[in-house]
Amino acid sequence: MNKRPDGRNPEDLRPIKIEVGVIQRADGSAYIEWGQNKIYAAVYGPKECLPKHIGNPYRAVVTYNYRMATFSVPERKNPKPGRREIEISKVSGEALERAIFTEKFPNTEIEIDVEVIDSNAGTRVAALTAAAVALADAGIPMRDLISAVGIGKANGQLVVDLNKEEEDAEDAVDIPFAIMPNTEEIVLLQMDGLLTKEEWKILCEMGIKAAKQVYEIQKQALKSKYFVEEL
Amino acid sequence: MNKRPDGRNPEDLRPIKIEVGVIQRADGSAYIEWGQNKIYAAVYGPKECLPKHIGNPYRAVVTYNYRMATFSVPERKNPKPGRREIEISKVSGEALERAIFTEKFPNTEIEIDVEVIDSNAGTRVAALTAAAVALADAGIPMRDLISAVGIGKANGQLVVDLNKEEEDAEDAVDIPFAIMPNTEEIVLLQMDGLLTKEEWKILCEMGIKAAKQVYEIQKQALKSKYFVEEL
Amino acid sequence: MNKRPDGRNPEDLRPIKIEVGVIQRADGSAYIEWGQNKIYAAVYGPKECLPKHIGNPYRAVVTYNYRMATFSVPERKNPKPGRREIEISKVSGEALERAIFTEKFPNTEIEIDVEVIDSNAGTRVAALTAAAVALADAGIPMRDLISAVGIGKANGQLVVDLNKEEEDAEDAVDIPFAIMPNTEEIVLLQMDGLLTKEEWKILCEMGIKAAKQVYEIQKQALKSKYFVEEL
Amino acid sequence: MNEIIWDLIKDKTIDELKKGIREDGRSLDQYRPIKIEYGITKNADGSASVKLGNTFVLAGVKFGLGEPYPDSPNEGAISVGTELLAMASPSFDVGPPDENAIELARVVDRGIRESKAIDFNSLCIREGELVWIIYLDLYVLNDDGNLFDASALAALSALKNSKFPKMENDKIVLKESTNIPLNLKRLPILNTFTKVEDLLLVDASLKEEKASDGRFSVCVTEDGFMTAFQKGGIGSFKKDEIDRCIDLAFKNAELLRKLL
Amino acid sequence: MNEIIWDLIKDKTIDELKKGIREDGRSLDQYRPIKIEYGITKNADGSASVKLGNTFVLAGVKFGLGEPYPDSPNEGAISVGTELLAMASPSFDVGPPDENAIELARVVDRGIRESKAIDFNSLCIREGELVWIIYLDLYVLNDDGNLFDASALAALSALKNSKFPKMENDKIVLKESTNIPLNLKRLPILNTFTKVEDLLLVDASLKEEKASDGRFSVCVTEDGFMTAFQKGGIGSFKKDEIDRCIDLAFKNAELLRKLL
Amino acid sequence: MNEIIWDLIKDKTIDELKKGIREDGRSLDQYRPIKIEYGITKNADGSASVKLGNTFVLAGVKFGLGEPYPDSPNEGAISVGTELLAMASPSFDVGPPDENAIELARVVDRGIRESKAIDFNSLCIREGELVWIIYLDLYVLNDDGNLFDASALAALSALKNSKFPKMENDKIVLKESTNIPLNLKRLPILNTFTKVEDLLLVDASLKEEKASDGRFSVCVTEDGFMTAFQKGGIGSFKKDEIDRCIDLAFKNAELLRKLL
Repeated sequence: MNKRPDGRNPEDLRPIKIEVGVIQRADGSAYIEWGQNKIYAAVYGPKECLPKHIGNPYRAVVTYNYRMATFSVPERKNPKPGRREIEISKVSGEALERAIFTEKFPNTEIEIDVEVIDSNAGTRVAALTAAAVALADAGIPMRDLISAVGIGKANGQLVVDLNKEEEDAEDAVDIPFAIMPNTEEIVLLQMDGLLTKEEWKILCEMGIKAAKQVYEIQKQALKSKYFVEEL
Repeated sequence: MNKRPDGRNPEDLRPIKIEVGVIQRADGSAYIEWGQNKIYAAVYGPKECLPKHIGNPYRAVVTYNYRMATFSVPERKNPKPGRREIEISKVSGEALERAIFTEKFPNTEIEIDVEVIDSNAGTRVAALTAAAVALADAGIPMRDLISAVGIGKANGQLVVDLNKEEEDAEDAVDIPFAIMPNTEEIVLLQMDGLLTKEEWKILCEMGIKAAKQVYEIQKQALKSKYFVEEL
Repeated sequence: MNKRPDGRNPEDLRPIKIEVGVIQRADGSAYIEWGQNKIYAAVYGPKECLPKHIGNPYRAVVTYNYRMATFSVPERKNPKPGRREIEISKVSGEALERAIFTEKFPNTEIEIDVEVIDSNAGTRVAALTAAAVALADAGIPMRDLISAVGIGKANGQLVVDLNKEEEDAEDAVDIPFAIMPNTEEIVLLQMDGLLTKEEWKILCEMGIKAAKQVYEIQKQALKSKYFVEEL
Repeated sequence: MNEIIWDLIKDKTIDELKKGIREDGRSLDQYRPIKIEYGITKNADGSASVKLGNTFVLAGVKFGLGEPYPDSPNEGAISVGTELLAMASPSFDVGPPDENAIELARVVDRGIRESKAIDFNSLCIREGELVWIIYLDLYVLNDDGNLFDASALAALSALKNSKFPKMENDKIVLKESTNIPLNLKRLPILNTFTKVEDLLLVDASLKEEKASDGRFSVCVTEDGFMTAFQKGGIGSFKKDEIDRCIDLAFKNAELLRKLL
Repeated sequence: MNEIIWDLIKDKTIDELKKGIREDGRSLDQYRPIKIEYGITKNADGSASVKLGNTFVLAGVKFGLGEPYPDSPNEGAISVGTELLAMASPSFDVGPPDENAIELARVVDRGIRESKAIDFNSLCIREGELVWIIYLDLYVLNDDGNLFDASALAALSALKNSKFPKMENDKIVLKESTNIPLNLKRLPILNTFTKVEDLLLVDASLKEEKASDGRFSVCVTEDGFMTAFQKGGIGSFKKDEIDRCIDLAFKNAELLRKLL
Repeated sequence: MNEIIWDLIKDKTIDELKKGIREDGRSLDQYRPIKIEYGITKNADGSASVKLGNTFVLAGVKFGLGEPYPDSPNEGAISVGTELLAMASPSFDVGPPDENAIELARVVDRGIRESKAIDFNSLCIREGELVWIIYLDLYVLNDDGNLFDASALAALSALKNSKFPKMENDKIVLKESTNIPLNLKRLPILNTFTKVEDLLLVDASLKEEKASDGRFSVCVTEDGFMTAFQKGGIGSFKKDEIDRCIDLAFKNAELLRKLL
């Protein structure tokens, strides 16, 4: 086992800091710093669907808007949302929807907006982690939180929470991963790279363990605001 | 009278093959091979208008979407529909609308989608020909079929069904032409080039004759599916 | 005091000509020639709001569309409206709205379209001047007309109604300016450049005076059509 | 009178037309009064306005510089755009050109392009590298029917009025003209016929268009050629109707050409 | 039968699946009949159509030329686009690709790209200056479920069918091919599993998808690698479910690969 | 409290303001607490966040390279963009900038540009060929009123915080900075006044803006110049009201400038 480029051990997360209730106008919000990543998340809803026909008579519609600021990446990003942002928005919204009791709010919309203002690999899982906290802050009834983390391979080692340098390694495999921490159900899972079945089995265990560490940080952040013992 | 570049006589059509009912989800559909042209056509409707205000209280609204696949032309086409596709969609939809008893279906929409996947001159008339068959396959009540063919001039000769090589001739005139075959009423007529009145008179006759040949092929295709003697 | 590049004195306006009722389909319209600027303005409304939800239950909604023809400027303009046109439309519409008794027409829209077909500095104030006349021509009840003029600085002098050559001066300051002439309330005010408080005080007086001259021309144009003594 | 009313009185309009009566007393094959003005804007390299009765269209030309298409390295190009301005009709909206504006632009374009009125070779500056591109933009200011003929006439008039800008170091010198006109080798005239039941109307007003389902346009030159056809609308035309339209087009085009 | 009805009979569909009954008699881990046709269009540099039961997808390849990305100066590129054609389903609309089309295109893209099936170095013509760009466009003509696997198979088939166009003076010579095939070094196969309650279905039909909330796709190579995962939909997967999907994917991919 | 309620209690808000009472106890000519943070993101070449009470705006700068405009061959350029993020207000939507975002960006841009705070000549690398372009993007994260002043302050702070990136062979070397700051020759401060009946409020909260119809902004420099005016909203201003705004702007700007 070798130290990673930034000195971490394979199962070490980068420092994570979550603040709750940072966007005053929103019904719920959170700010996350995860390594160099800095992301704001805000929740509006349940609210009226506009236009009405997007509503669903059986459950709330969940929309998730993942966006990156133009200056949040090394090369200036076009202000128009790209295909990557649209795909991430789709799968992240689906992941959160699994945890929300949407059936309690038919014909409404729950809107989640996240804005990445600085980035260094792993923004989608950091954003999802913040968004879950923002949903809790908004008082949306949930089965469980969603806790997310990147897992993968870099420089011949299986690791959690890859940073940009690791993502750029020749042999890099990047796996955005999210679970409902209490049931260990996987709600987000993507992958890019060349991975064996055996590697995946190890990584999945590492991911569940790491996501549960993220969960503790999420709970702590919510406690700091609400002084509640258990979510 | 000279043979044409591909060996045809002036009044010869390229080989035409029509298959009915190729798109299972659609209410009606057809596939046409006309020379190198390959086109799918599908019909949905009469169906509810969405949004509602596009509906007409006196008749069905007919929408026709003519599109070309990016790889259907020698130089890759931009995936976004261009002005040519929009104009063709407009005049082709108007041609079909003449044949449909739209007044039987107020406040509904009849949607016709055609996709050109390979091309070699004459795609709009081939598409229209396939679309008329797809409408019949969908059971939409019609005054008559619409039968279409290109007519025009190339290399000093008046001809029907120009191919791309002929369309690129110095003196080429291209005339997309469609009729209701039983009444010989002209429902599509465009032209590009330098043409005299006398030439037109001859071409119009050639066009009617050729369109009626197309009509026989359309009927044959419908018969193969429905075993009916006469449309 | 020096003569200006085109021979005018500082407080001289360029020649202004207004014609009323030039667009037959519109509810009201005007054409203005102001120096080299040539602009058509037309008014539709009060009319139904489409889609309905843009309506306001307490007052009419005023929309103002300022557009420039591609050939109205030295270098061909992109046909798509730019950010400049959108900003001008917003502040001009707000200026007019101040003068309109919008509360008399809840749930309706008053649409004002202006098209600049030739330009030489000052098009937004010329357009606004024409639009006010078109509103009067449409019989829309108004508190007052809106009279507009450019004021500013060029070549070391404070002047009214800068032309393009003056706008391009090294020290140019350009101030689009509009008032309700009877109360001298300022309804449009923008500025670009380096200006002192003292210069502004003088310019504001010059602007009010010039706008009142514009007002006389507006009234005269309306009288020519309506033979009324006083608006 | 607005369009909804015309829809309601469609039957009455048809009855009167069948009796040969048009609202302004014209015969069925007559154009409304036509007024053409040239050089209406200084910033354009060429411009014109056309009034056809109350229908009112502006056309302006700007020259641009660009690379030729690979398959015609020594030819310039023309690009025609049309805007149905929101001010021209209560039924036009602000926004990018819709299918009606696109059809209009493309028919006007084809009529001129195919006539070879413009010598595209003369627009070549350096083969394969640099050519003139003619940007011709049409603005419909008021729609009282027959936008096709009014637009085509305005387009032709603006081209006729055009002068090349000054060029230095392969760049256009803004605000300077050369006084070298764009030569037109032919004057192709678009003629649009509106079918109301069995009648063929020349230069239909908007009210008449509302009583019709079909339109046929043919663009003709002074030397006996047709350069564009366009059938539009839901109606159909019999062969002999097309022939009558063509004959009338050549006749009327001669009159219209004299106005240029 | 249309989608609204499938929503209504969702419970019945689930009951039958629990009994192991699929509408067409397949077992839960079986694909529908697959039909692949190559070279379906002449203007494409490579093309193929895939039918997976009634699901029908076309793929076409056009080569283009461009500059390499600054961070990989000696590599060509691939660009994958997808259109869910309006004709393919009553619930698809005309318009630019929506989030569903974008997800589909990106998953197909990743599966192929990450497998290193294409040797991007071999697409370099002049380092830092000129490279081949592969434009691979997918058209869904009929959606009867499992668009992911059908699209990935069509994409791979079209690539396998592709030949480089002729190039002269750094430009593509239109309509001329070189007969030099695009070599694929691996055949990555996408396998999508649809979760219906506790069941994992292979190659779900649209009716079955309507009874499901979750989907998991894994792309596998012949030499034991996975090159892409994608979990989609509102459902969740347990670790052991993912593992079962992976095992089955390697098994089924071998069968599918034989069809190519 | 949401916007609909503010509309309903508009009269009450006005009554209280007439008595000189603001919800947070400020005087009419006072700003809310201001908090500026610099260098908030590493990937930006310069960045800052500004809190004005609960109003919260981020600004970030990225340098780009480009050709100068033909009419200013030895000058760089600045481009200002604004996004009213959907998260900032229940009344903002996802989508391209609307007229409100565009007005905001353009007013911020003019205030800075016209002040000549940035020496555009110093952004020229090779005359007529290569210049620096400053991309300044504003993100509104929370709208509690007075977005204009908060945005202008954030923009100025981000510029003040900016350092040029490293350049090699006419290309930017990503992730490397030079430590050479962008010099600002002036600090232009935007001051916005909100008119509520006859009152002129400094730094209005959103609740106060809802009780108002008009806004006037003036950007002032430390050496006695005004660099931009903008009147917005449906209200009107008398000459003497503008004069009072200007006097107050110079006074308040001095206080604000000290915070930078």
